[in-house]
Amino acid sequence: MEIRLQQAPFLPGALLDAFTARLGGAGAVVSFTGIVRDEAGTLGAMEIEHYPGMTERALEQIGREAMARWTLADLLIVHRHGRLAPGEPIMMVATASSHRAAAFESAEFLMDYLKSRAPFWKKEIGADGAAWVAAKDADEDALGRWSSEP
Amino acid sequence: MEIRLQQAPFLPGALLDAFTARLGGAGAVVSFTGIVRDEAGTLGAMEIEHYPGMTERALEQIGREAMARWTLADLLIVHRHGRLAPGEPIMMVATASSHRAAAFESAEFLMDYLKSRAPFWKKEIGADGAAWVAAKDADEDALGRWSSEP
Amino acid sequence: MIDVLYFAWVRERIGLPKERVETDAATVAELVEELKAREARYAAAFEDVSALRVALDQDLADFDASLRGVREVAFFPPMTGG
Amino acid sequence: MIDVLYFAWVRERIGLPKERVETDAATVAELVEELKAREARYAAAFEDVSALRVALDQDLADFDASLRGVREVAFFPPMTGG
Repeated sequence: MEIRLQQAPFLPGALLDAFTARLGGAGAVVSFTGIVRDEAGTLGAMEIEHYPGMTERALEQIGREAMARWTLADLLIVHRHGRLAPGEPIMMVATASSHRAAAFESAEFLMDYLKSRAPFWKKEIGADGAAWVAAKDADEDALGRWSSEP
Repeated sequence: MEIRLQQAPFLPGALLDAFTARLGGAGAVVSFTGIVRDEAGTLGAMEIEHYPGMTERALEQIGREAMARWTLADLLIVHRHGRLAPGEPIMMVATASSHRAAAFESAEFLMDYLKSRAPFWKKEIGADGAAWVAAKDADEDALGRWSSEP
Repeated sequence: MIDVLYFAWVRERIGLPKERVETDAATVAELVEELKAREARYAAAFEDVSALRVALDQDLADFDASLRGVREVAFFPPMTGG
Repeated sequence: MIDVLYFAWVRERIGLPKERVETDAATVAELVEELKAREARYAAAFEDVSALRVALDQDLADFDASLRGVREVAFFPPMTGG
């Protein structure tokens, strides 16, 4: 299990190849990458605030919970903070298992928990000012599906 | 939509970075990579036979079906044939969407259809001889969840 | 005349990947009966058609499908891609 | 004495990221009432606690949780990671 909290940009594919190269016999690798969107073309930057100390604890807890729920060969969580430009990767997760269902489910689990339980807050900085991104009810609701054992 | 059928090895992460770089505003990218397993340490090689002509048609159909069912910015399917060594990637899919649920679901859909509807047959070549990999009922069953509209 | 293709263990059991077949079979099932009557290796390959899949002109089909207008029939085990 | 941390728009509304607070509050809710009574900017930040989350010593907690033994309280809006 590898967890990275960083300001620096990263290349998801380069991390995916490194993650895959060190796996033993796992046959299924799933990755998710979140990218700073700018559909309207008006976003100047995204600023990601976090809670130093609690963030690392939360990422570790979420990772350990996924390792406990599914039979995984390995998992990776990378999350940035600070100022990001449109089109840059914000975060990624990767999971590896012998079974594709376990790899997919655990990656979705990591994403649902990162969205609503890891102490990050996004602020969009545009030409007309800045605004905090509101949490979505759908993201909170998504956690419900993990309340029973898989 | 990009579809590749090839004998040559490939690096999933390199393809993922190229796929991500050419996306416009999509915020969510999911990838799945299938790797030649060798849990027992006895596998010499995996030989993948396919049905030239039908394979390309099937991959195109499966890709177009995913693009029709979900709002995707792009998708990628890569599948190898011929002789593969343990640890080598067999295939990958990548999907990109504004919404992570669409990216995850469409990647799972592509995998379920590739497993049971694309004309590939795997043969494991070991020290003691060769054996065709049997299709799993679970893979056939997995298709059932896509029988209604998402 | 119809092209008949075999893949994976069906190809190995019959001993060839492809052949041209002169047939008046109206359906896949009738073609299978004709092939089984030929030689033991065909009878062995088609012994349990529930373990086989068939494609007509490169689209998956059923064993009771009509062969009218079909140019290429392929027999193979369930696919194991991905 | 307890460390109180604010994040995102809670930090902006109150105007500081962290402060040490002398309090006898037994619960988070009592601490919130004390803070609201201080100044308008606190009253504004804590106007609707249903829009806020609280962590005690870096673990998520409820507003009726006890502050006994707690050294660090953090208030923030719902998280938007990932």
